Amino acid sequence: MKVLYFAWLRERVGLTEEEVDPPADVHTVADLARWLQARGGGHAHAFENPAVVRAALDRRHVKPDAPLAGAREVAFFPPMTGG
Amino acid sequence: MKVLYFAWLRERVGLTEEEVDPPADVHTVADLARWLQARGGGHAHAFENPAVVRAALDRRHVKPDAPLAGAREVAFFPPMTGG
Amino acid sequence: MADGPPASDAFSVRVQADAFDATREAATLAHGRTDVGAVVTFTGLCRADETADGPLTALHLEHYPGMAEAEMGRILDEARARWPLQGARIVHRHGRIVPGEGIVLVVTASPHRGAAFAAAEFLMDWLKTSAPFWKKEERPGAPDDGAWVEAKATDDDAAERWGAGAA
Amino acid sequence: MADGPPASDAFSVRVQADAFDATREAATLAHGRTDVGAVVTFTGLCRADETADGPLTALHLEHYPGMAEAEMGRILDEARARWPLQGARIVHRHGRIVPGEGIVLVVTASPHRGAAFAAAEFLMDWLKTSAPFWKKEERPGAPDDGAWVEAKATDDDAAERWGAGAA
Repeated sequence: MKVLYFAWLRERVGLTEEEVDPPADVHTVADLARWLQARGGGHAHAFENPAVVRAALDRRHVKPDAPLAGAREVAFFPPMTGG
Repeated sequence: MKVLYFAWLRERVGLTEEEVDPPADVHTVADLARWLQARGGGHAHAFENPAVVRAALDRRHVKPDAPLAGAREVAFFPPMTGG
Repeated sequence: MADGPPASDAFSVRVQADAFDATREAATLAHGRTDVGAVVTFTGLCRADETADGPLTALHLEHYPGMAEAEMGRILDEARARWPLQGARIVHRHGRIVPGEGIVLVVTASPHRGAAFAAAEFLMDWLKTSAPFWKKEERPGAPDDGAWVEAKATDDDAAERWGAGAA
Repeated sequence: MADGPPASDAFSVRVQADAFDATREAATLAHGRTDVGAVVTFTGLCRADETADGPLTALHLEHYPGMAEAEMGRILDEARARWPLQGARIVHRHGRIVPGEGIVLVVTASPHRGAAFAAAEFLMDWLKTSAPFWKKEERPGAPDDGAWVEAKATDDDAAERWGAGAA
């Protein structure tokens, strides 16, 4: 599964993207965020406040309880500030 | 006092403007419209339905009960359709 | 404000027979400025609608010279009193206008998008109901070759929602 | 519709690093058509605001390639489902943008002014809250030379007023 990071999540993690292979008990987007946070370091810093992290599965906005179910690309980013 | 007509009021009256000298009992815009209507002919046709006639005194919109009180220019026209 | 045009040029109204260049009018309003956050332009165009009397070939716009400019200026002043505008322009044509051509142009500039949108809508709604312009259709298939356009109740409603006392 | 552009060209979204020409984008949407009654354009510009940390020298816009275009397309589809649009265009820039330059452009064309205004506001409100773009300030006097712009609650409110389920 490919994970992408944008804006200050990207800066804190120190990566624009990475391939991950989470264990079987990581079912939802929130599970994945917690699993990434548990890695410590930049990941812990990036996910320290889950309330301000948004996510997309295969380029569509999803809620934290969305099941990962076969998604190929997961993205994490702060609230958008375009326009 | 100068009276101006626009749109179909102009066409019905057959004039773009005219000088009038109404009698002393013509106090308001509505009085003036009635007095003009009483002339008959094109004027009677133009003012046959006072509800659809709008007026301006010295280039400001006014209600029918507005006093003529020293106005130099009175204009009559249908509801506006600009924009 | 630094290198923007003087305030007196930032706000203007104009009545003209010639076609306008919507794009250039909008560009000049924010040109060289770095304090404008939002520019909204509205262009109202003549449509080639078709009725049982056949196609519309043109609109003829009659106006009340002097009052038209004065009323447009009053509407502009009212908008400036309601929203933080950095510039605003109204251009309204008179005379013969064929389908596809612009009839009216409104441009607003503000630090904030909400104000720019609201002011542009306000200006258009009030222009429709209080600016002394009248449209006559040129429709060769119709009796008398075309009729005066009637005012719409919906336009009055649109203007009323901004509250009494405007313009 | 007669001589207008094909429907597929009338609606489009674009993400680009280059500056856009708001005026030309708007002109092309109604060019040669005689069925359009109203064109609204909105341009969002980079402002040279000044804080205690000194002046803003630029904004850096990061975006999610692929998703940005897809999301803008979904927003456009939602607007088309809600209003009778004849054309609509969204152009959003990424990269470094200096004060006075445009960041985003929205153009809508409709037979009716109310629809053109409403759709343009809707597009902007939803772009602000759902299009995957992030702004970072370039402010040489600030810690780390500038911070990420934080999302505003007012933007969420503006998007929410259009009702749930959009985009």
